[in-house]
Amino acid sequence: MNTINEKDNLLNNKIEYNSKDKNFYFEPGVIIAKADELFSWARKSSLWQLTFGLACCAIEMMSTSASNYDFDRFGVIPRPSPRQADVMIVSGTVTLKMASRIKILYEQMSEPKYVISMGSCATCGGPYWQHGYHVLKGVDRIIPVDVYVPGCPPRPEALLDGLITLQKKIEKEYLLKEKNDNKRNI
Amino acid sequence: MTIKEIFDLLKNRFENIKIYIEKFEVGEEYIVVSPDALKQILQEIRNNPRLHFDYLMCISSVDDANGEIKKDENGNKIIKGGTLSLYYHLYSTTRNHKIAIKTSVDRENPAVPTAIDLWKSADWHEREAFDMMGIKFEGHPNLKRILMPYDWNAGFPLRKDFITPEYYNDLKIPY
Amino acid sequence: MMTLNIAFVSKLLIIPIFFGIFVSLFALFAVYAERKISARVQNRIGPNRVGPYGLLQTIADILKLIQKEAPYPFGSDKIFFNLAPILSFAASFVIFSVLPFNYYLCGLDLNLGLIFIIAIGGFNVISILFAGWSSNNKYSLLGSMRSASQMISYEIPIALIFAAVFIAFNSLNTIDITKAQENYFFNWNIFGGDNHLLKRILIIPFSAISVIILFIAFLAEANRTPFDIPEAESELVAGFHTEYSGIKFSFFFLAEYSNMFIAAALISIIFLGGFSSPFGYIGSLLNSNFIINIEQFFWFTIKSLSIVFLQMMVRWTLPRLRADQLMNLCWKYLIPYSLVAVFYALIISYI
Amino acid sequence: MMNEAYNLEYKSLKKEGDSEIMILNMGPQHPSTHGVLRLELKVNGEIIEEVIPHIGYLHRCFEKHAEACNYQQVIPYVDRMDYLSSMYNDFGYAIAVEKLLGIEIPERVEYIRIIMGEFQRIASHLVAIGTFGLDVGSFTPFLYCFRDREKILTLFEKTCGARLLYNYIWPGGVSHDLYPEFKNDALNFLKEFKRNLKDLEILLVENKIFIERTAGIGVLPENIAINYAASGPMIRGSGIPYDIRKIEPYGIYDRFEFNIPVGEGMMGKKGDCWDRFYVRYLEILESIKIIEQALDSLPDGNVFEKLPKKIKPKKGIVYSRVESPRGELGFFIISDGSDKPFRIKVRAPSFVNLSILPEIAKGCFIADLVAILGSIDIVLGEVDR
Repeated sequence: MNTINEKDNLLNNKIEYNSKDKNFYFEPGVIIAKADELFSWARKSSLWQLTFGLACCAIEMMSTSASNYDFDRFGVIPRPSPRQADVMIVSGTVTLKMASRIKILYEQMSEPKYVISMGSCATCGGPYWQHGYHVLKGVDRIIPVDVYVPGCPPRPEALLDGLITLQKKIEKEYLLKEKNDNKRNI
Repeated sequence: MTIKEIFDLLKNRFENIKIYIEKFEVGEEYIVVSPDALKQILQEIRNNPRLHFDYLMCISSVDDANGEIKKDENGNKIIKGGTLSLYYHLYSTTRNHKIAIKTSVDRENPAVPTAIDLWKSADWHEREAFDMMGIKFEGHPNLKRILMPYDWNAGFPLRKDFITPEYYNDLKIPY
Repeated sequence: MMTLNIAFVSKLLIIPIFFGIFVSLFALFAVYAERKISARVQNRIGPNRVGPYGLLQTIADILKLIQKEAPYPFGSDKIFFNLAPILSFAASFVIFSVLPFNYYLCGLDLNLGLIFIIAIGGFNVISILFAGWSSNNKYSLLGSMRSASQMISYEIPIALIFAAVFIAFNSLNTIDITKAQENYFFNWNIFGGDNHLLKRILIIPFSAISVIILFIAFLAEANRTPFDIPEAESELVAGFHTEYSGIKFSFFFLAEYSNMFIAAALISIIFLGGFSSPFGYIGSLLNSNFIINIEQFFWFTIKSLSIVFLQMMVRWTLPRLRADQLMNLCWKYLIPYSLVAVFYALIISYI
Repeated sequence: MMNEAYNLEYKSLKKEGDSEIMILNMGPQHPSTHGVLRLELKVNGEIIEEVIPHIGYLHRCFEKHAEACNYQQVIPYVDRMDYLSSMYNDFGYAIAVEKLLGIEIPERVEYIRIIMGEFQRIASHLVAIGTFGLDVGSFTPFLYCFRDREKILTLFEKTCGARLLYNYIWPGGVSHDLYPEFKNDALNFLKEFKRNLKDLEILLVENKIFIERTAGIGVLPENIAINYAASGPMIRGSGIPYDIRKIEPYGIYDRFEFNIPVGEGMMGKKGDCWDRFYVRYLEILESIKIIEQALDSLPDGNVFEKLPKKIKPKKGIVYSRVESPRGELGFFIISDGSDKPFRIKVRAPSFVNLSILPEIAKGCFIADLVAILGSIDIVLGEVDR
């Protein structure tokens, strides 16, 4: 985990800045870091989930947002329209007929968006990997996935753990840099 | 009424049609009918007041895989000839008795008259039989694929010699 | 002519700033309260991970909505697409200028207070029509058509009840109505206002009917369940704000909550005696005007918040009406009853 | 490329020639389609002229897998078909295979299967009632139903270790015996559950707006119900007492006395959405009666004695049907003597019940279509298999 020692370098100023470096001005100084952490905290603690259940994992997702394992504690509200949703929880088997719809839905979601691939069906085709002629072997073949939750269907606690892993991942993101190059290896 | 009585009733009702009862070592027996006489038999068991089968439970299509196996150009096996068979399971809500009727159609161009005008529930069952096995039902209003994507042209999945295509619209299928 | 003395100018500055802070604070609080109340009703725990007891939840929501990308849907009408959220929030924000919080913070001293409110209420309809039309989406078009018909038809019972109130309590100015119900709760209009016993007995049924009609009509105005048909989640994905995201969506979100507060405030002004306290002002014993103002503000918000709480409870217990049932509820029941209320008010005004 | 499939599918949407009719697409992702079902509506204003359901978005090739696995390996796939009542799928499949094998089941296993099956029926009906309330707009009953369902799931979890897909009932027996204090756990739950049903009754059954939204809508007359081979609460809502547990008793259902609730059109016409909902509600009460009778006459014995290690039935064909919470679930199995089934065709109740939707949803509002779809209570895993 290189986050800790990087902060030490920052404090006792070991990193040499050369002005020709592209993101010279965007190196996370004290002020920018604070603003970034605030925005990451806001993005992390109010992930709005797109109501989007495919198969058996959708029932487990429903019981996660029901009374016993409350999704609302983490600030997750189910939003029906992709425009207002932040996280798309792909819960269930992705079939070929459904693949083009998921791609369109992912593109309709507005920008800081994340994907949790819930269950082994969405991750790698699950029990249908061998003879599933109509099953897409994993949703990461069509959309980038942030967190994979194992299990068939995963228990609600596993989904909550997946959500917390996604929140940790969002904490480490920097808003000011472009999205792809600031995904540090966690 | 047991299946024997129904069979005898149908037998003397239609002398010229060749129908017989078939039974394996285990399980139920069922009446076998040739495809061209199927429509008459179905109409008869639906409208005859003593039979009155008004509830079509299920139409199942089976690939008997009894043709001879050949190798096509890139090595996977193809079944030529042989038959595909259809099982009609019916029930009568008033007489409370059940029946199963089997017809077998040859594999190359399987065609069976539709049963939609007798039972509306045959609509989706027949579309699924067409989608999975490729059995055409003459007279069916919109015989399209029901489960597979509409532009799926890689054959009929449930046939024994179905080869999973490599790509479907640039989506890799095999694992 | 308005004399430009210091008091007036200072009032001109302080009041808008105060209302701006109050509305945003109320919206933050109301969104959090709604989620906690709905959680309690459904016996689960509301947001409690974000900040102590989840208090920072709404701040996190607003901050996240700022960062969200707000795309224009394909082929959408950009001007109206942006104008709709601003108009809907501005409409509900302008109405605050007529609501008297206490002697000092009472914005406009309009003699046509209630008529002004109905007039501004019309802006909501336009803003939802803009939103529905400009987002080039069949669902939002359907949602906005439904909401236009709903809000227009529910403004009629409100207008009739305001007329009846005008006849019965012989004033349209919100401040005069509140002043007429000063000191001691049995002077409130719900208990017959401060007039002799016979008239009081006559006014109580009138107040009862019109409170219920007003409450129902305001629920429909603010698109709250059981009338939340324009943004019916289960039928029209998200109704007129399907295509909105980011800060534009948060404007619609805040507009809905400030509409709720306005509805509650109006009911408390007309029937529960606005900012008058039930047991007389302590400030009047120490005869310092400043404490009276604080008390009045306190009582006004307490009454309004209790009605807001009632609206939230209604949302989480009742299912949703269908569009045509909603219409015949308004035209066959609410409007005839409010006509009866108007005639009844005529009779009262003679006694 | 990818969007050929998309354009081909939406070719019918493109030609909106007639200005009066608007084609609305309740797409695969919609809050109230209970999963991935696409409804193509021809709408004139708010009135629906025609509904065309497009299914197949969750076709997971069950029958192909059934031909490639042996009889015990097929059970997990049978679970995943109707994932809301997977215990009853196993029950149906086990009975079909036992007919092929022709083996006798110990008494205790029969009782365990009835108890588990009826608990699964309560859990499945609770989800059906909860989502039906959600479609009509009230959120709270959904969470009350899920709260009670969680208690049933803990009972299942303690016996067979899984919450939703159990792989519990095997041909010839059960995978685990009941844990020791299953009996009084279940009795406590039933006692408390009866109290909880009271507030569900107040919230939904006697709610004026709910009755107004569902009574007299989506009426399914008797002859159409039989012609379309509807089953389960769909057909019983229209007044026909067609319940396989009574007509063709399987397992030991003939030892218990329970009656079949039938829709009488109390609130609106006979066979409308409210009747189907109320039949499901009464069936929960019936299931409680069955479980209580089965629990107090639960014999003890060894559960694993008749469990076959290798299942190799002789050549034969069998069609056995069971009364699953959604309707008549039929298993048509052809065995060719090997340990792999030659062909399994499943008669899924939701598949047939859904084909009735275009018939009863003609001429209603969009809001009613959502209520009708909720009252049919489909599960897409079973529709698409």
